[in-house]
Amino acid sequence: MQKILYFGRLSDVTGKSEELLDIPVTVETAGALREWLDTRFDASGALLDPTVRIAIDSEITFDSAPVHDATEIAFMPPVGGG
Amino acid sequence: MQKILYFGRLSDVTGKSEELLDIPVTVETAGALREWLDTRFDASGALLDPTVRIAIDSEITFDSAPVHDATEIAFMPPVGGG
Amino acid sequence: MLRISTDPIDTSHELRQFEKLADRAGGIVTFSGQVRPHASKGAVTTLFLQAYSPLTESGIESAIAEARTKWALDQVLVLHRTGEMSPGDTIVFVATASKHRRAAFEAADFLMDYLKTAAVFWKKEKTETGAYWIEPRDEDYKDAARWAEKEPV
Amino acid sequence: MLRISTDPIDTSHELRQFEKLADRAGGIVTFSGQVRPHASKGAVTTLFLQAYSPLTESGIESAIAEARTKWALDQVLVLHRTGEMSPGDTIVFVATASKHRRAAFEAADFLMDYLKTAAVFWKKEKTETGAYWIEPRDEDYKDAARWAEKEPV
Repeated sequence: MQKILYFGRLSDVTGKSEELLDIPVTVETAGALREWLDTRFDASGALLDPTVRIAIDSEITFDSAPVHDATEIAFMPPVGGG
Repeated sequence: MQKILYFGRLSDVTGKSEELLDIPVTVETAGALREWLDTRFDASGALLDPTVRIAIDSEITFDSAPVHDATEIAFMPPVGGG
Repeated sequence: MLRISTDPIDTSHELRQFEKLADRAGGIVTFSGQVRPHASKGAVTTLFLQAYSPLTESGIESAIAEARTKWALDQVLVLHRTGEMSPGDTIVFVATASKHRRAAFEAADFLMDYLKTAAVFWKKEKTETGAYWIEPRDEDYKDAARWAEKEPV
Repeated sequence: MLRISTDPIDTSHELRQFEKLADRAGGIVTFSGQVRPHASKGAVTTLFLQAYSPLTESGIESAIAEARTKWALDQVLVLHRTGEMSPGDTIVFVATASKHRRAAFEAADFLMDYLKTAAVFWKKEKTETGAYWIEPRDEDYKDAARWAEKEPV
């Protein structure tokens, strides 16, 4: 089980701000996770948007990063400042 | 009787921060008053210094300004800010 | 010092504490930002601010560290509120203390630019017509860009 | 608003009052300046500040009016203490409120430059080695000159 976080407007798309998930073994990278989740939520590409960055265990990372060792994976739309 | 004010370091030279004076009728202008007072206090030119400005009734003025109608005459060394 | 919390910010209390901390520094600059009552989409009823710990904190700490290398600062304080707020509530309080007032002014200004453009927050304005996630304004980016172009005095 | 007085300045109290006055302005910048414990001539025991009413007031009021034409300000407050003070005492407190934080920062900075260079005050530092009337520092003139060269944003 891994914790997935959806920040900002993404929580409107997914209907939740976080969830615990079993990521399928075939979904190996952050990029693959984007695609799998986008389909799962019928998000019409909201999670694929390149301005949406992914953080793995609180480190901003690339789409090529492996996800199966991660504890927490966050999807972060552009930050708006305080 | 007219009120004369000595601000900042001038009060150290004159030994007072203000006084009431009868200005002699022959001392007609702010410039003449400078000279008369400088001599009177043995101020070695401290009151003649062009950076010392004169205010008559709270208005900065020139050495040519007449002094006999004034209520309050102030000698102001350069201001140092707060 | 940095504190991110859903608790209301009492700027008056914070200034008093900061003055004690910055004992005789010379000059203290503060900025406090309040929730605006009006947005482009109408009157604001609530503002919701979301942070992501510890990413939000580490980003702000980096900005504080950068300010400390740019300017000679005796003390720095950044308080940021998160969660649900009402118009007039204080969202952010920044305080800088320095012997030189220019340093205190510029550092506070710099930190506010970071907080308003690059800090890891997401915010949602609830207005009469609905709720909207707010993306950064162009004006904010322009403000932040000033620091790249110019050397601090 | 302007107040010159020999009474101690309670910055925390003043900020609270100013926030009420500037209700929901958006951003508030404050500067508070304290008597420094050290001068070029050694440790400062007391600072004596002399004003000349109403010249001091009218000069500061003109600076406030100028700030109001340069920047969109909701509220401006200038408090200045005179008379005898000790190191750590607050000499000056400036607060500006604006919808735009840049305006609030620049106006407070501008007012402080006026107060530190052109305001009608004379000051005398008493140190261990004697008492000295302080003339403006070159650094202060340079700060004030900035406003002549540059248009406000």
